[in-house]
Amino acid sequence: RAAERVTLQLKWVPQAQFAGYYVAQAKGYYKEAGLDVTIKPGGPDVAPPQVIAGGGADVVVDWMPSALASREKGVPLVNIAQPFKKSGLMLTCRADTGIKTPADLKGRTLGVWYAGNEYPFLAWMAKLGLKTDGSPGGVTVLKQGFNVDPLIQRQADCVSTMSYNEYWQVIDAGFKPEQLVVFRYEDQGVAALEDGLYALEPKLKDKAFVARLAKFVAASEKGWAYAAAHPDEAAEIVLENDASGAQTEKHQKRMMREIAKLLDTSGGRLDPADYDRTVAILLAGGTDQPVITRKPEGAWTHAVTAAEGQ
Amino acid sequence: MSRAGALALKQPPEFEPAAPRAAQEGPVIAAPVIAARGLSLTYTTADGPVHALSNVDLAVAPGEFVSFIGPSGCGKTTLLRCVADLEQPTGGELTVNGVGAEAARLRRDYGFVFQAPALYPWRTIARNVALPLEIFGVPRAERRERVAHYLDLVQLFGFANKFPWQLSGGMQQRASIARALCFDPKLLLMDEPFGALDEIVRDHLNAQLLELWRKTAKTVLFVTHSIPEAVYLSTRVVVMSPRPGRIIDIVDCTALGRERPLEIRESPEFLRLGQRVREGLRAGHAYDA
Amino acid sequence: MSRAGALALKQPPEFEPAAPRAAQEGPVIAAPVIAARGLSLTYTTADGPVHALSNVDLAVAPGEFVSFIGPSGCGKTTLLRCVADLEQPTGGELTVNGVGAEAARLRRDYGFVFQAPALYPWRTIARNVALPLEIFGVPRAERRERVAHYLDLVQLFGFANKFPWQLSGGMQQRASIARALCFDPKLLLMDEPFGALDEIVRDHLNAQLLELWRKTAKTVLFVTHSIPEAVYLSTRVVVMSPRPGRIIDIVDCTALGRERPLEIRESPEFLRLGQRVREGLRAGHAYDA
Amino acid sequence: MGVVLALLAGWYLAALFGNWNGAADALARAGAIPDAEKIAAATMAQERPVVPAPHQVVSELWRSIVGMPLGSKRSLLTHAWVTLSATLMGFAIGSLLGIALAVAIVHLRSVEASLMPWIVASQTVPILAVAPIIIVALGAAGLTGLLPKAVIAAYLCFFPVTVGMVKGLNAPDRIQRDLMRTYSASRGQILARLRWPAALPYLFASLKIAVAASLVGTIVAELPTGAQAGLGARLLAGSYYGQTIQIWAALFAAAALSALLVQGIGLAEAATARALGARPAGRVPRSAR
Amino acid sequence: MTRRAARIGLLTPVALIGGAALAVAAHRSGTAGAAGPGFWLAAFLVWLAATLAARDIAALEPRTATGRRLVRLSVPLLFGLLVLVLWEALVVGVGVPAVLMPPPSAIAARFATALPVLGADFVQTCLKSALPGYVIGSLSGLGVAILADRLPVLGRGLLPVANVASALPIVGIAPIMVMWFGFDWPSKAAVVAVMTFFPMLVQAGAGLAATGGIERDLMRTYAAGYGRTLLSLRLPMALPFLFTALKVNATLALIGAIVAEFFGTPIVGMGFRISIEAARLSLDMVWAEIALAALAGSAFYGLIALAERVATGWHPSVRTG
Ligand SMILES: Nc1ncnc2c1ncn2[C@@H]1O[C@H](COP(=O)(O)OP(=O)(O)OP(=O)(O)O)[C@@H](O)[C@H]1O
Ligand SMILES: Nc1ncnc2c1ncn2[C@@H]1O[C@H](COP(=O)(O)OP(=O)(O)OP(=O)(O)O)[C@@H](O)[C@H]1O
Ligand SMILES: [Mg+2]
Ligand SMILES: [Mg+2]
Repeated sequence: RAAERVTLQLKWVPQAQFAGYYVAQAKGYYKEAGLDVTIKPGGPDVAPPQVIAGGGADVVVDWMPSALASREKGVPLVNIAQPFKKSGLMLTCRADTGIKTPADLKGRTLGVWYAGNEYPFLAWMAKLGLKTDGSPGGVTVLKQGFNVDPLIQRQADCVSTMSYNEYWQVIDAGFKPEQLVVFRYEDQGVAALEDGLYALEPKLKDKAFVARLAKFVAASEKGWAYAAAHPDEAAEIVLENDASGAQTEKHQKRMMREIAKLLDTSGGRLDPADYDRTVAILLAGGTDQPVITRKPEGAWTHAVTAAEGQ
Repeated sequence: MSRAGALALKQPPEFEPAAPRAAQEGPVIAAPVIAARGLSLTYTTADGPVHALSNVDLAVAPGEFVSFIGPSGCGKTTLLRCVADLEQPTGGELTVNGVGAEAARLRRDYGFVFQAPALYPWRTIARNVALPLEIFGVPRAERRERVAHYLDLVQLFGFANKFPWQLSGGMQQRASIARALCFDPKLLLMDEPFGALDEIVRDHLNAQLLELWRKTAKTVLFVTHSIPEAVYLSTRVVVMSPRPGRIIDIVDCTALGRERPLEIRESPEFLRLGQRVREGLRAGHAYDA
Repeated sequence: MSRAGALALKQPPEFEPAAPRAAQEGPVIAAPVIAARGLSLTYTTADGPVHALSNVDLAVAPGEFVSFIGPSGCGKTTLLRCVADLEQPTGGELTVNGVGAEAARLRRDYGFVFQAPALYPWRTIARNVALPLEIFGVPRAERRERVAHYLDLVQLFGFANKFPWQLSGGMQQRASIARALCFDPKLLLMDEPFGALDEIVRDHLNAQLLELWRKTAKTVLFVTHSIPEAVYLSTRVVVMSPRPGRIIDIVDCTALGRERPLEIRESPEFLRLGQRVREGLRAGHAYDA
Repeated sequence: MGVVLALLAGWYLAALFGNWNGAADALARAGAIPDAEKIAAATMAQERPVVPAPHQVVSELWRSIVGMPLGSKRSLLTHAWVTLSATLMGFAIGSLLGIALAVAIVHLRSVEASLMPWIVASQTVPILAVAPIIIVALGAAGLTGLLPKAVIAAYLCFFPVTVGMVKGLNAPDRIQRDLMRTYSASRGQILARLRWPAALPYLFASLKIAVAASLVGTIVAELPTGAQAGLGARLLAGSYYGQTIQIWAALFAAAALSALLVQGIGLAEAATARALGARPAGRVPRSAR
Repeated sequence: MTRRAARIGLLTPVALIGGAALAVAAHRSGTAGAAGPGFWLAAFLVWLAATLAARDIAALEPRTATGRRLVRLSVPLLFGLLVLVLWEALVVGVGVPAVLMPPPSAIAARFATALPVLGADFVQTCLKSALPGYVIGSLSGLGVAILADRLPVLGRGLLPVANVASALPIVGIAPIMVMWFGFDWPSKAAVVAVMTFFPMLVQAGAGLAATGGIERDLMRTYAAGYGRTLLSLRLPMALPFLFTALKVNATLALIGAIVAEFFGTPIVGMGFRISIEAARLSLDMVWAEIALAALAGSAFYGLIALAERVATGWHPSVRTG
């Protein structure tokens, strides 16, 4: 029996953030499930919803804000599983700027990523009542590049970091944890759901397709579980898949450990409460360009994870 | 494609005497090679029009050798360029070999020696001379033979592989003459071809040209500033005056006959004709003032 | 910067008779303007060396008018270019005004009329003529005056605002003559300046040049292919032969005096000198063969 | 050599000043009392400097070129090769397309009128914005690997060639074109024998720019596909992980690659120029230097 | 002539009206996403009519200058309209999702509503980043070319280094420039300067080498110094080359400024907008920005081309006489 093909589009370059999939691939979990999985790495200009709309993938990894926004734009993405329970997004500030609480952010220069990561930020600022359009009494926003140099070079008071990645770059740059002040979005109550798996709604009407995805999700979860248990080995597997040869072992191993803290251990099924919270944050967006304007309907399904349970 | 080439093929570089052409001796009886009627050309420039040619009437019969002489800037080059369909007359009529100038050009009826050598700097002398042959599709072997022959004719044999900038001014001019002769056109338009040559070479080339003209059925339009040269070579000398360029005299030189030894230039008839041309020229200058 | 300019400033366009220069009449006694001894120049080309000049000895006294005549390609241009420090002789010695050719060039001792017009296509005729004046820092008003004067001299007055490509060949040549004259250099190097001009304009410019030469203390080196022109203008005519280019005869023409009406060209002395030059030229061609 | 030394010294200075604040900062954070000497030492050895010191870059280059086996993913040479092959392919496609477009524009007025504005507009479309679309579209069509990258490289590099070649193909002056007209040469013949050789200086200048642009295009195209092979992926990864030294090493590899390519075209240019008899730069005027 | 005029008179309205009809028809509910063969046949016919009309119009040789200008303008316009109509027909007819490729009508609508944003982005990217960078890059390219020409010894060392430095890929230098010059426009101007430097260096080098022998000899006879020769002879002679570089740089500058903004910006600018709107899948906005870029770039290019015609009116490529 020929293996069923599944193409997965990642959100970013191969790193421990996606270790579960690479481990499942390397350990043969996909093959055991009768799948032939192709993992397409992402990059700064790869928008997974675009790829899936163009037929380039069956499943994509995306953050929920971006996925819901795409859904409103006419790409009917549906969350089929949510491996990441918690958000790793943080705002990291230099302690020597005197920032201690979110209220101190007023009038500061903040670095924000924009590839979908800005929505929780905007929601947070709205919650704090800080304007982001540069008007007095608000904050100055910079579109941050891929790294944390603005913080190190004092071009910004705070920058966005992921708990599993950029934060450690700051540490590597010679900062001690006590020289930094960190605001986790999770703690601020503005965390949106991060890496989830999405597929196209019309295709989900096809039972066979759902069954195929169910196998895929189950195998991936197995991969994630293994990765969480064996972070060093998982990191090595990721490194083998990094064609650029630029990643370092130290960094990936650390990342894997941090990622493990965010994972959902209950089998990847989306918790509707988390979903509702994310939607609420996005609707509260409070900027001139709200992320989504109305409550999405049918944006998630347990059909795949349920099928998996059978 | 290669009518001219094919035509030329029949005449190997060593020109055998062509078929007898006695019938063509009398001027302006045979269908004219050039027939201009009321030809005018005005250049429009930023500061007003320049009347380069005005109301020029001229008929040239096959086998004629017509020289043009006139003050600098009187329109000689312009007239030749009109015949060659390189300028568009702004008035009057012009036929070349019975058809319009453009048709004649497309038929490759003529060869043109420009006032400046106009050699392509990226080609050696030999390849510059071979250029028209290449374009007319003459086979390589024959091309080589002809180039050698004509470079010899203009005494440039040893310079075949030099590039134009390695030649003196006169040598460049001679190369451009060889280039026009080598495909053996029936009609030759030559714009001051011998201007940069010393007397001896000039005499030599005059004689060569005359011989070529006599032996083949060529018609030649020839611009020169040398009155003796004009009289010596021509069946008729056309004297022009400037701005607006027009014909003020046509001097018939057939009286000198077709066979013209160099010594003929001391004959009284020759001197008389030269004097008449000179007077025309002087009169032309008077117009200018 | 403007030594030549400053010098030129003292002599307004309307040349007043210069200081009496009787003392300079006798040739080769005053310190020579040009002194060449054993001058040689060999061009290296891809297919072997070309001996353009070989062992040329020549001294030209101040106020002399020396013409060079010789077969096409014999090295006349090359010789002038050596004097102008545009070529580096490969052998022999050369001084110009008592210093090396380079020093003389840097002092702006001479004006050069090239064999080709070499006008800059982006400048109008007037601005082409004004180019050296601009470089020498001549003030604008005087520049305008001089340009007008010299354009008039070469009969191009109405063409000041035309671009080079809007002029006939002879007109371009005249523009380049005006450009060389307008800053009034003490030494004039002219390479076939009148080659593309008709007899009448040529006579006119011959007379103008002669007058200029007589009135100002100029020394002129003049290349021409016209034997009468050479004899008519010169105090001496240098006859050259080609490859290797060398001097085979120097014809002294001082016997014709300094005042030379056009009619002098029919005098027996003139014809005799012309004949001698012609023989030299012929001999030069014999070398070539 | 002196230039290189001066640049190195300048670079060290830049590293010193560029990293000064950061180093002082880091030392202060580490609790040390920052004296100038310590800071200076620290500027040369930072892990993520503003300006890495030359020896840091060199050692990184050494590590990733010599220190890694050829073909390893960590060897810079492997990535350079990946990038180079796409660059060359894109360059070939782009320059051929550019030349073809220029030829069409020069010959067909309708192409110039209808296409040129759109070609210009196409070049203002930010490549990084459309690169993913192109890659996705080509990927959907089953084309992956080298070709999509080459297509983007070609997109960036055809334009300089088109602009330069349109200029170059139109560069022959009037008399050179007229000569071809007199032969009533076909467009193809004019292209091959006149326009093309005349355009060569323009072509080579354009090709140099194009090859550099092609490299940039390839690197840009290597970004959206994420961490795959190639110098672009290397740059991206370096940038993503804030590894300045790695970025610089990749930059140097890219720059060296393009310098090599440019140099290669320079050599081809020199060889062509020699074959086409270009006048050597000549004796450099001493005073003009 | 008259037959051609008749053809133009017939084909142009057919193309225009047919195109409009096609664009409207595409949106009809029956057609959108499910166009039949009849629709595609109509699209093909429109394309044919427009191509033929454009060819005939381009071949016209009007007497008056205004007429010639009209012809020059109308052909690309017709062509452009054709492209837009076919794009619209294709995208709507096939039913391509808007997140992949929006139809021109949606882009135009977005363009109209987003004018203030577009205006601010234009000022930030074109006027503040691209323009200064373009000027600096082109001037320094020229400067280095002259320097290398003036001091050949220096040039031998300098040129390879300059080649290396200026072939730096934009993606590599953009982050570095942000590091050096901060987030705002100076870093973008620096990127543009680096990008535009090289074309000018190369073209200026070729242009300075283009001066022929006798023209230079003339300057030597005047003992003109280097600067004088440069000003009076070599730069004018190099102008066609310099303008080639300026034209190429006109488009490069814009790309450079936009792409540089992908690597960190304040939250204004065309590149910023393109990158975030692309991530939000608002492709209509992305294309509105691209259209703006194309408009601005073409206008700038046109200005340079105009300046070229004026400044090098003597050159055979412009004179075409
Ligand atoms: N392209 C042009 N544009 C404007 N005027 C021109 C152009 N070509 C020639 N002329 C003008 O036309 C007139 C005739 O020029 P033409 O070249 O025919 O003279 P010519 O008789 O050949 O003179 P010469 O003996 O000096 O070569 C001149 O006054 C010249 O200025
Ligand atoms: N740059 C060069 N390289 C090689 N050979 C050259 C170069 N310039 C001139 N020659 C050769 O030197 C010789 C003399 O040339 P020159 O130009 O001095 O002749 P000329 O006496 O001025 O001839 P003309 O009367 O034809 O102008 C010629 O044989 C020519 O081929
Ligand atoms: Mg003429
Ligand atoms: Mg000469």
